[in-house]
Amino acid sequence: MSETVVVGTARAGRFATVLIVTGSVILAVVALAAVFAPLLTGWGPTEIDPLGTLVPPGPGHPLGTDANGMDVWSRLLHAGRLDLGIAVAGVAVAVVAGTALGLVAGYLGGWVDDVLMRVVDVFQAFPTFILALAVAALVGNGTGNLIAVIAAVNAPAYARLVRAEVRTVRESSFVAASVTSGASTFGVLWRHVLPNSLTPVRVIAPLNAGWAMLTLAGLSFLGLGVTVPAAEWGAMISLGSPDVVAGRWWTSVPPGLVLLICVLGFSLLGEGLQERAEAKRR
Amino acid sequence: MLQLGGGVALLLATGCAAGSKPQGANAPSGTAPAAASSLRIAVSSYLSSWDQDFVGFDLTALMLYKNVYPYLIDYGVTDVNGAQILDTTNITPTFAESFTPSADQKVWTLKLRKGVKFASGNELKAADVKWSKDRAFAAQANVAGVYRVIGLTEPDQVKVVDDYTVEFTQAFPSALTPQIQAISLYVFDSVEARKHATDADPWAKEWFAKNPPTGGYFNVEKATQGQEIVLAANTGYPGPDPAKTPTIRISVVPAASNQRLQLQNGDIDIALGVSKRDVADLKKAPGVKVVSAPSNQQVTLQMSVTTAPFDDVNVRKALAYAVPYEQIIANIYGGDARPAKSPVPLDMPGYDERGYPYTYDLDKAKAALAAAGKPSVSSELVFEADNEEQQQLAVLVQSEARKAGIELTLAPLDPATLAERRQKRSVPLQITSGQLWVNDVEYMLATSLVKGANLNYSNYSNPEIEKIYEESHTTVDAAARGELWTKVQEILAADVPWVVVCQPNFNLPVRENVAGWVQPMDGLARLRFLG
Amino acid sequence: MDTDLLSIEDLSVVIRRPGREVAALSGVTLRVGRGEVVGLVGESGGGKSMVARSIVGLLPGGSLASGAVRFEGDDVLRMDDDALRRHRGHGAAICFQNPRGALSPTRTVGRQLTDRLTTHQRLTGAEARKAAEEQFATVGIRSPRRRLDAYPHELSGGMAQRVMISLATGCAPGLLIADEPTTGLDVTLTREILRRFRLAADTDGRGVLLISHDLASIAGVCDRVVVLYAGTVVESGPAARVLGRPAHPYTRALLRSVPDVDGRAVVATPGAMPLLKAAPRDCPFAPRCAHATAACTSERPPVSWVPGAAGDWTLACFHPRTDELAREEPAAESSGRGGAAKEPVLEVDDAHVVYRSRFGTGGHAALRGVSLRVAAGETLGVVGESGCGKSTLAKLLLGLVPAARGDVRVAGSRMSALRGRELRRLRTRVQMVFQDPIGSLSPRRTVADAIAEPLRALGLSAARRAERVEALADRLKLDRSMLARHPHELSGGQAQRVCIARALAGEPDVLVFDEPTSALDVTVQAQILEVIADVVRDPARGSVFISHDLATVRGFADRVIVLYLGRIVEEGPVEEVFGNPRHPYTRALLSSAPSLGDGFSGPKITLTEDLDDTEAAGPGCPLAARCPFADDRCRTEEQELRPYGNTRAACRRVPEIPDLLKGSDIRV
Amino acid sequence: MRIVRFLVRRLLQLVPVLLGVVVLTFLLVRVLPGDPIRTILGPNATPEDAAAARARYGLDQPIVHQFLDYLGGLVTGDLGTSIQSGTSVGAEIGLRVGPTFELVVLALAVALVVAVLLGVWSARHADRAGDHGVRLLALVGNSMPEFWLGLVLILVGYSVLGWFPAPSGRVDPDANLTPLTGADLLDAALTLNGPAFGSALAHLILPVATLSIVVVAPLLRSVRASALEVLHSEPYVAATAHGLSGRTLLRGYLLRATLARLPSLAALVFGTSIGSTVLVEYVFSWQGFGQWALRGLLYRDYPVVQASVLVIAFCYVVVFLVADVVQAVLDPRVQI
Repeated sequence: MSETVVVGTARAGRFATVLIVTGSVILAVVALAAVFAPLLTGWGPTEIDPLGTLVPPGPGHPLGTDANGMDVWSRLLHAGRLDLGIAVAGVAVAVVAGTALGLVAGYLGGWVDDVLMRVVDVFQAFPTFILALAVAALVGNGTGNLIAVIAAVNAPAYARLVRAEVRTVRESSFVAASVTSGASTFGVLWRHVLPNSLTPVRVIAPLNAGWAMLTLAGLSFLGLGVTVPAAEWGAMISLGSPDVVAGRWWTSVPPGLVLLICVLGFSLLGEGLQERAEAKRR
Repeated sequence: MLQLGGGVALLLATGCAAGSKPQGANAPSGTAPAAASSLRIAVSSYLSSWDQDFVGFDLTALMLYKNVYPYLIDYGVTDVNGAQILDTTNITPTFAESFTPSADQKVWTLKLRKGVKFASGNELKAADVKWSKDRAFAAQANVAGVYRVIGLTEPDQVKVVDDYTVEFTQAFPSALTPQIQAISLYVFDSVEARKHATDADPWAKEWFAKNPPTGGYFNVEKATQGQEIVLAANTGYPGPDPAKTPTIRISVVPAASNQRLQLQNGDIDIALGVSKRDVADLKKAPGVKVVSAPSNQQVTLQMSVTTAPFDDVNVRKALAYAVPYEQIIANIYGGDARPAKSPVPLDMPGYDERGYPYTYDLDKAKAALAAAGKPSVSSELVFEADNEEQQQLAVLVQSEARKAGIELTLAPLDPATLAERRQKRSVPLQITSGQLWVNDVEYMLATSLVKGANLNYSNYSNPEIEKIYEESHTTVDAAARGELWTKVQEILAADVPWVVVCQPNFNLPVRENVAGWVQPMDGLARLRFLG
Repeated sequence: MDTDLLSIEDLSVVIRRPGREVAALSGVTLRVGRGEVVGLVGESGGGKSMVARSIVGLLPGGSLASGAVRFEGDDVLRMDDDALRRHRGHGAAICFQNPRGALSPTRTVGRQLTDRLTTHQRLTGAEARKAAEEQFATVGIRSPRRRLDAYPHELSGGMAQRVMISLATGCAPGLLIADEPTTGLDVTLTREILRRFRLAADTDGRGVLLISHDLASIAGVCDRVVVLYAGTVVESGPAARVLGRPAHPYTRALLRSVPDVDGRAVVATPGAMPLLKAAPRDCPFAPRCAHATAACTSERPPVSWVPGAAGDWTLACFHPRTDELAREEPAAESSGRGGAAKEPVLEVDDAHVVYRSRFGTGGHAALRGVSLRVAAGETLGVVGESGCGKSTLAKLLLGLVPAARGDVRVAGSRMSALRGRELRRLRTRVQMVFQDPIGSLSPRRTVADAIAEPLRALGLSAARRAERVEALADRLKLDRSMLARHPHELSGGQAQRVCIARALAGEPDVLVFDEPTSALDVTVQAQILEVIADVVRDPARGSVFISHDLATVRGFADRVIVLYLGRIVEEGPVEEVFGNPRHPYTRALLSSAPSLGDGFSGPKITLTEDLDDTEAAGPGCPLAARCPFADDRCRTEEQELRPYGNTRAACRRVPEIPDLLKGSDIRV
Repeated sequence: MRIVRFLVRRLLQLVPVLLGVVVLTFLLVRVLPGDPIRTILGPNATPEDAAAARARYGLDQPIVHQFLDYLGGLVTGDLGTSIQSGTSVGAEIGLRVGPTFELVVLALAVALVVAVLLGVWSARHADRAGDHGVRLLALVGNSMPEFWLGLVLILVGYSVLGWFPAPSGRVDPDANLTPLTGADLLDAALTLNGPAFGSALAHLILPVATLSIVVVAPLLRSVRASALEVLHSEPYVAATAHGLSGRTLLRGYLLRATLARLPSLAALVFGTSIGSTVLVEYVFSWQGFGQWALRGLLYRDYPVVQASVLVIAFCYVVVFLVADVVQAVLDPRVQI
């Protein structure tokens, strides 16, 4: 019998796993660092070193101090709490709200759909930082309003996503089957439509959390973010950015990198999930 | 933090400034005249409007006004140990020929210089002065407000005698008249203006909002909205010290670090918007020099004496003891500021440290708090969201005050909100930084320490102070005034409506070839001296 | 010696994927000569498509192939890229299953054809376009020039299939491979399409490899047949012999499972085809084989000549059957006949259904004045081609679409009259078994959940639900372990059983089967049909059985209605309608129905034209455009059902038709 | 004329959205704390002065009245007068929109080209090192705050290497460019002003780079995904099985089908970048729309805020409309 011929390879999916694992690990590390920050540094995140501002890295201050004389390393660690917290919470709220909207709009259709979608349009057409300031003014200052901002900015996308999905699921015969088995509208939505419409959301959410962090950083840069001296990467970057040109890299490069890595973590995770989902579809 | 630039630096720029950078950067300089054909200046923001009467109070605008409006009288220049400084005590006629009082100091006569021309070719005449002042009164904005201090409230108090003579009749004599007029006597080209006036818009504000005024030391050659303004020296100006530099190019560069880079690369000659941090470095940078001089800009913490917890004088004292003065000067101003020991600024006639006990002393702070019968108090600390300097200060004060038992929550506010809150007089504790345009205690009282004074954010009122203020109107003798001011400072030291943090020096990073910088006491650069 | 056009020698393909390994083909040997049509039959998973892909060198990534695929002598498996590109299309060209999906949606079909022509026949653009036009004409596309600029989604299924064929032939290949070319096509089209392949072989001497699960339809056109089971060739030989008197038990099982319009009963074979992880060491069919012995399970039967048979008729079996394939006569029993006497559980009166287009006006009428009644214990068959309104009727019966006019009465109560709770209650009285079993089960719900759904609606306690579910599972011979599984873990057959269980759960008055077996493989279909036959026997319940496949309906329906473009054209007792169709349309359907047996005995007729671009609306008989007997009155007069004997038909010329049919078949 | 009917219908659908935006903004800015008048009067103006100024801007009117006035203005294309500058908002927008659009459009164009080229390449080399590299790079770019990236680029491109002009202004003032649209590059091209064109281009490179680096990732991801899908799709396999040449496959069977799904995403990116250019503008002293809007917002310059939101919203919806049309052109299946 003649020798065997090998045709191509089926590596698809392996890289997805790599992405997912890497992303998860990154996030896990950052999260742990944030949680156990106090064990990793002697300084408090907003504790001021009377001995001076903008101290270069060295003993005592592994990453030096910033313009306020606060320990960069300590802030770097603690910042994870706010950043991850706000981003994740914000996206979570967005997912819930958006999904609910999309579900109702998509399933009921008709004028309900039209109205809801127009509302979504309005929100989506609204520039982020104006929403941010508005929400800040309405909800009041603090992390709460930032979560609200992130949610308000992202919810519309989910509403669309879920709606589109629902509109296809709605036509599937298992929904028809459920309806004809006498299930109530809510029952159908809850037990059949919802669970089968969430796949894209699962994929997008992590990516979104990453972008949420960038939005957060942007808001801090505009002075609409967390209030000083709270430790938050975006705020640290914008406070330190003037130092870069002065060769004082330590105030803003580390937070910049950490933010990058953290967002990257989310992106990798999302990318991985997406790849997996696509591989499934084929 | 994002710099918006622009902001309010009225008579006393109590840091209503949205961007304190331009202000912080104006500084006196060693004089070494060297003519350059053109200069490039970077500012943080474009001016909001060309019309000084109606709208637009940002420092870029105010600075430009000083150079493009014909100000009939202005401060003279004196040399204080090597630094050229505007002398607020010496008011000299510039576009005018003379400005003289009657015997009773109530009627002031303004004589105009002949042959002063606007860009339109029209000559500057008494009619223009009259029209401009009527416009100011109609505007009911700044100048109208200032004039109140010297008893000018009605248009008909300003009379045209002949083409070159105008009379100002005040309700009462005032020691402040020359200085007030120095900042108010700017003139529009009324002939040109009338062409653009309509019934709906009798004062042609539509037109002036868009079109730069003319006839000053410089004329605006080209203005690119939001980007750049090119000034050309007004060669037709017949008076003393005309503009030295034929063209000055003012470009808008919001990012401080961006300005710094361009200055170092020699793409700009003067950076009006670099951060305190950068100044320190630029001192060492090649090709760049930092002109610096003491100034009378004051950084203070103003407490509302009518709002808890600061309605208790002991709490106010506690805070005054809890502020780490030296650390602030060292960390935030890089040592480039003078400790102030009185609400009255250093260099102001009558400054006196006697009876001002407050230094950084946490024990005393705690004691004071105990005396107030409160183990700990809490309050909000308001400051300008986009003012890095104030933000650092707030952070520092917060951390120290906490040690003394005063819990401060930081409240950075955007310009609009700040203005509103201040106007409502509802801010328990706020950071203010600014300087008096009129270097006189009476003026300081008038604007910020007597009952109902517009800048009296402390809602402070003390019968004795009121009495002294009344007295000062008519007291003209310097020595006598000095007595009063000593008294004032004792009272204020006891009542502590303000904690005076320090008096930072002016620092202005410029290219080495820049010369002729004159330190403006009002914080508004006079570009005509630059060479 | 002349080499065969294609000869596959001992081809084995193993597909490696992370986590799993599948022996798709194990030692397959077959050949196709020039001008020869070879049928490759078997159920899905048998490896038919894998053979096709191996011939054009398109094995999926990760597969290990051994053996040889010789095309005109050289081995496709070992060709380099250039050789392969030349071979693809020009050497062997595939017509893909599901042509709609296989045509590029963003390119006009004309361009797609000219692409082939310019690549393989070195034609210039202009020539290519002319050639393309001719190609379209030869595959029977009317007004080809206009069609050249059409996009695939604008074509009907039949039209798309024709285009696909023209694409394949456009490459001027030596070998034409057709992968399930007729699935999803209506019976009238199927013949037509298959004829094209026969033509390709006869006229231009191409070899044709015809892959199909539908034995009946390809029986007529093939010279030889190769039967695949679990990646192995179990039998191969002349079509007439293999299909007429199969020797391999599997082939026999296959044939027995196919329902036929002549109405003989279907015999199901238990079990399902295994998915092999490695080349089999035994007879893969043994577990399902009635004749299996120890030998069958211990070693793999070699390929050998069929004893005593002339010609190259081979099979792989230790116990070849040589006896006549038993032909059970029409099972007389079926359900409680004359159930019509009982009072009806389902009535539809002059129902019209109109689908509106979302924005504004119009929409098209899917049902026009359909009336029917089903009595308890009775089974009503509904047949018709795609687009005739079968599915809409089903939706209507379940109250999923509202009737624009007329109404539906279930167990006496009018659906349109009810709202909310009552409506939901009433709905539970009618249950449906869907076409796509897996798709009609919620992917994220367990089997038990699915079956329990109607019970939940009835408000039963969890415990009661559980026991009912298990009872149902037993009744449908579903292993209880399956109750915990999710749909994607089920085979089509199992899934369909689950769906039937769900339908039965609420003890409904009416069961509606919408093409319940069209998605299933032949032997599985037989099993499911058995289950259904058992279910519909229940005297308390009426059933509606919808199918495009007349043969399956004939199995157990009592009465039949024939739908055409939303109208009932004929209605009557199943024997009557199938034995002596009154309406030309019914006759045409029966005529073209594929059959391995005698098929439709009466004189046959064929309709012209595809369904597409026959305008639905307009006065007169909707069939007039296609009917060989249509005259001017037919084109102008509305036709309504008239009684003829104990059937009713919507045709005024019924009495004359017998004379018109004098002489043999009529082709128009 | 299906397309026209479609456009009309969609434009009609826009009306309620824009109206919603208008109402929402109008209320929002007034709900926000902060007094627009105080910021222009300066601290020592008396309440009377303030009242007078308030009257000047009609802010003393009841809110409904104000709204109706504003609506009336909108209908006649009058966006009101800026409280800060006293000039007409319409005129200011005219000055500000051009530059920002130039920035965003170019950035998006660059991003799209890169995304398509790399995306398709990536898909064809799926699961090889190159593919992974490209995707990771894109993700990294997508993980940086734009203002941060901008600063770094300035530091390197201008300060260290000195390849690019000083990041102030958008074109060398000495090139005396006569502004028409406000988009300097376009103006330079229109007025055939060579030096201005060069200078404008030089000024554009860094900000455009910044923006496109940040937005390229999602586009690339989508292109790659749909390209992969096409490559695995039956039609493509069929075409391959019929031995079509590489070029035909790419041109006729891969590209168009791949791009069919891109427009809506591109529109989304466009919409969001218009809103978020404010950061890039700030870093590069671009003085565009974003800066203007933000300043208006911080000074509660009601007319400016309302106008800017309206403009952004309008672009947003219009861009989506365009996207749908493009999609319909690319994908014959899409019915419009």
